[in-house]
Amino acid sequence: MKIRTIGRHTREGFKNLFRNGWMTFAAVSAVAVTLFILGGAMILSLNVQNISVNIESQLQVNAYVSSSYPQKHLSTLEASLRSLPGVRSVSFISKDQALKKMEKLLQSNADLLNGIGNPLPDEFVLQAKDPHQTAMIANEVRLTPGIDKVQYGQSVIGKLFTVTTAIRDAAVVFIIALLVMGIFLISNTIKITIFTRRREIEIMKLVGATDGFIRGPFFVEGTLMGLFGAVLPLAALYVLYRWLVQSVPLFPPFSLLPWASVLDKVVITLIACGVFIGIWGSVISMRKFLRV
Amino acid sequence: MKIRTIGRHTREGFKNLFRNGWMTFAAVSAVAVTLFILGGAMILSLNVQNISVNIESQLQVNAYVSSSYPQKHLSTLEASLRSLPGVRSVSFISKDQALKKMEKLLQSNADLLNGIGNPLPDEFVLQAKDPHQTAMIANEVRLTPGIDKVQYGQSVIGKLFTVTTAIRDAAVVFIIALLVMGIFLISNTIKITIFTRRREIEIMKLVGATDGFIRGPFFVEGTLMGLFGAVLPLAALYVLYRWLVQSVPLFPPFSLLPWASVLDKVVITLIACGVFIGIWGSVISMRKFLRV
Amino acid sequence: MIEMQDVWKEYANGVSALSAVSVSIKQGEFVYVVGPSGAGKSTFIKLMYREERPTRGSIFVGGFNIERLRERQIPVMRRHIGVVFQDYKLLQKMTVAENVAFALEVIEVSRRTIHKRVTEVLELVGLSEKAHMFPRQLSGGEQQRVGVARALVNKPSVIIADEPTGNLDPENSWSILKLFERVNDRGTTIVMATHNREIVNAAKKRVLAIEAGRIMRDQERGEYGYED
Amino acid sequence: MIEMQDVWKEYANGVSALSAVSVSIKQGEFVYVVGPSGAGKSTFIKLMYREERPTRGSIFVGGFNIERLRERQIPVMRRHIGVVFQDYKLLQKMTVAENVAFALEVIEVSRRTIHKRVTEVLELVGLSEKAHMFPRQLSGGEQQRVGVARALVNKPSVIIADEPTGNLDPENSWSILKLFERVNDRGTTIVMATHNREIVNAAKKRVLAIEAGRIMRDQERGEYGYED
Ligand SMILES: Nc1ncnc2c1ncn2[C@@H]1O[C@H](COP(=O)(O)OP(=O)(O)OP(=O)(O)O)[C@@H](O)[C@H]1O
Ligand SMILES: Nc1ncnc2c1ncn2[C@@H]1O[C@H](COP(=O)(O)OP(=O)(O)OP(=O)(O)O)[C@@H](O)[C@H]1O
Ligand SMILES: [Mg+2]
Ligand SMILES: [Mg+2]
Repeated sequence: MKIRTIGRHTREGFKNLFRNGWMTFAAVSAVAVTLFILGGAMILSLNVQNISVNIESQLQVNAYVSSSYPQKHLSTLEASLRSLPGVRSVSFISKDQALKKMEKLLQSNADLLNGIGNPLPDEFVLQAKDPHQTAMIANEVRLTPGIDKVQYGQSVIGKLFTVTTAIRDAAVVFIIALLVMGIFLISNTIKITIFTRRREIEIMKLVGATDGFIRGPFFVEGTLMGLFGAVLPLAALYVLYRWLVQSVPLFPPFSLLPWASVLDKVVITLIACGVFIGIWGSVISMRKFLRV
Repeated sequence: MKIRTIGRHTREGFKNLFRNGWMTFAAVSAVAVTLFILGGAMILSLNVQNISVNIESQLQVNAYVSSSYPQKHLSTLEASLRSLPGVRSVSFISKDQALKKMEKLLQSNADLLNGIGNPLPDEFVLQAKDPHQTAMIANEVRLTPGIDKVQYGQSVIGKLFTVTTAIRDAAVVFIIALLVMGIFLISNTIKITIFTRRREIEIMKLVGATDGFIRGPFFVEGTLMGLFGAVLPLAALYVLYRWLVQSVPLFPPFSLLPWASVLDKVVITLIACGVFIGIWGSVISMRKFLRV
Repeated sequence: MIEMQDVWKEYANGVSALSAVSVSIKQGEFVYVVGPSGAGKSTFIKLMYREERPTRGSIFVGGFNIERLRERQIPVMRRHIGVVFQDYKLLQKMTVAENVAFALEVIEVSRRTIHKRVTEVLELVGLSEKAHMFPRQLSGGEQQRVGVARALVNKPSVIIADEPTGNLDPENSWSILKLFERVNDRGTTIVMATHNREIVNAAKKRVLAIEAGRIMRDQERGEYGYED
Repeated sequence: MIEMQDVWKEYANGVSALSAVSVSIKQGEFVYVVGPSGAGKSTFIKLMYREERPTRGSIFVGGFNIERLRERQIPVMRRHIGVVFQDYKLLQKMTVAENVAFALEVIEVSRRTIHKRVTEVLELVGLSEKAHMFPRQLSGGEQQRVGVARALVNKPSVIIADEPTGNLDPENSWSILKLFERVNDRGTTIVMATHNREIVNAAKKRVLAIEAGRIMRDQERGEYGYED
């Protein structure tokens, strides 16, 4: 193929965009809306996943220090806990702090606790790097000398993981299903627009054009339509999401991811869907009209 | 219009479905996929709303009976609490039960509580019919003679409502946005298919057909395509949802609504979108080709 | 029957297709419209059934003031005119029989009558065997004859034919012409644009010669002219 | 140059369009194909550039065995053949000039050459003024001439024209014919299906008469025949 032919295809591709005016508009807007839905769903999914991770990461192990353990060695104990594999953070709650909490809990009846001294132990609060290892870490902590008792919400942790895992799996299934359907809708739209131009394609073939020559301008046109169809919803999603992040009051574990951390996935998916499915859809559906 | 013409339109409408074979298939499948997404999103939304309602309904008011209140009148007190407007349920936790709980909480240190008697009060747990009235009910309970102290998670209730309300609002916005986009996608697809038949429409007009006569078969065709395009995703959603309900292990407040309670909304929305938008889209987009 | 008064037509792209055309055609006349390619014959014809609108002037066809017609009257007017289009304008998704039947369906005739008339007319144009084929399965001349059949089928009071024999061999052309003459004998007005010198010269009917958008000749018992 | 050996064509719907056709046309010949509507002329022509495939038999055009051609060779073969289609087959989204230029663009000629050749050919068919219009803005005859221009523009070694004067007035028809004769004088083979008795009779070229799918007459310096 000569350079001038590449130039010619580019010119024709642009021209076709305008000459097919209404059809271009219909196709681009269908692609844009489909990708908007897909992009929105992706952002939603990513955030739901993030929230479920946040919830898991609030899991903690409460390790109660045995009352016989010498106060002065607490920092050694803390260090040894910190050195356990898989531990992300360790914080200390002294028996005094614990008592204050307890008093708060009992409220007006708190004075009943006076006179009996402080029955509560010192406490370490550990968090696992991977929340799923919470139980394992708890078991290791239990074996650490100086630790009397370990608590980590044994009764709910199973259920919690079931729910968070279910949510994350659902989000992935959901996004993959939407992706498949989005790809279908886009390539379907492209196919219909190609279908309306089948006579054109057949005539070109009869006048001596090769398949590649006919595809050229469609390739350019498809790329441009896909690009527009991806850039428009990206811009809309960006504006909307920025507004959401700024104006919706949320607090942990419910928080929105910053745009930067959803950006790459959404941009790549949308551009890829728009451009590649656009081109691929037209190449595939053109094939049957090229058999002339 | 004569009866025979209605018959003629019906016959033509069916014929066109087959004669436009590929195009019918493309349009119906685009409508079906769009409605599948819409229906799926509706079911998701309804469930998310339901879960957020479930979470709210776990809100409760803990009312502590003053230690001076005579034991034998507790049932009178319970009756008066029960008669407060907006109260759904009242349950009683005796100080002994409360102590057991406390001992469980303190675990190995529980024996420290021995010897000091039971410092805890009797307690009523109330639930509001409308979770949003929890605070109001708490205030009324506080004024009830015999109640010493009232707790209802003052510090988190605001946040909780912010979150649940945000989730429900988001679900509504989400579904309305999707509905609008779905309607756009469907009418867009219909428009494109009509566009490919503009010559046909113009010729009919030139041969003496009235606008109504030309619309007749399109009306039948649109209805059938819309119906197919709605029934297919409904069937798919029904099968999928039944499978989900049966096979995904969930527990309160995370539970899936039974199919029956999402049925009506989803069926009505999908059929309406499919059929009416199908017809409306074709009537609207046909208009400009009828001006001959 | 057909009356044009000082009609001008300029297309949207600035091409002036007709200038100061005034013509009067009486009920039952047979008029040939001749002229070189691009002279304005088709434009002249398209104005009569309102496919195109004149830039200026007024047009009357069979009692209808074409330019003052209310939207709802347009189909009614068109049903009185049988048109053979230069580019056939067949409905590609319908069979030959359905294409012809369409002109009867719009006037809500009974199915039996439709069947009878369609069979009759297809017989007349020699396409009985092709009744259940689609236009794309026909030869050029066969498609053209379907167009003729459709124009005749509802017995309109005017037949307007734009080059109805362009893709027909002389024999078929003559038989179409005989058909037109027969319906003309029954009082149907016929306006026919044609390039067929043989036919025009043999018929000795009224000839309207259009050149560059103007009527240059309007001759009773005329000839094709333009001998070279 | 063009050679058909026992070619049969039956369309998918069972219509038998050609039976036992054997023909040999030499380089530089000028052949008229005549016959009644639906005889099989267009089918005969469509087989030559592989728009239709024969049910049986073999076809050679300019060294290509049309039936044994590899997929990639088809466009190459078609570039050696200039076709005027009965239904014009113009690209509706392209202007007249672009339609004609297309036949040159596919062979990757420089833009300057394209411009020069297109201007030349449009001049020849009398459409210089319409260069930047779209097909739907042209009269029937003008569209037909665009088809002729496109077939001529890349100076093919064979021109196959299916009814190229059906929508043209006699004068324009003659000038198209003169054009064909000029390129024929330079050695281009020409096969032309036509219903124009005047032209065939005046030219005294070879005439192939097809009737009901069979070659009934193959006559050097022939006449249209079928006098009525
Ligand atoms: N839709 C249109 N838009 C712009 N110009 C047009 C249009 N239709 C026709 N023309 C121009 O108007 C002039 C008259 O066209 P018309 O079709 O009436 O010619 P005609 O006499 O029917 O020719 P032919 O014998 O070739 O059919 C021509 O120059 C043509 O290019
Ligand atoms: N695509 C097709 N499918 C089925 N039958 C066809 C097809 N094309 C043509 N035919 C039939 O084949 C026969 C020959 O058609 P062809 O187009 O070759 O005729 P022709 O000689 O060119 O006629 P005309 O002068 O009217 O153009 C006709 O009976 C026609 O109905
Ligand atoms: Mg014309
Ligand atoms: Mg033919």
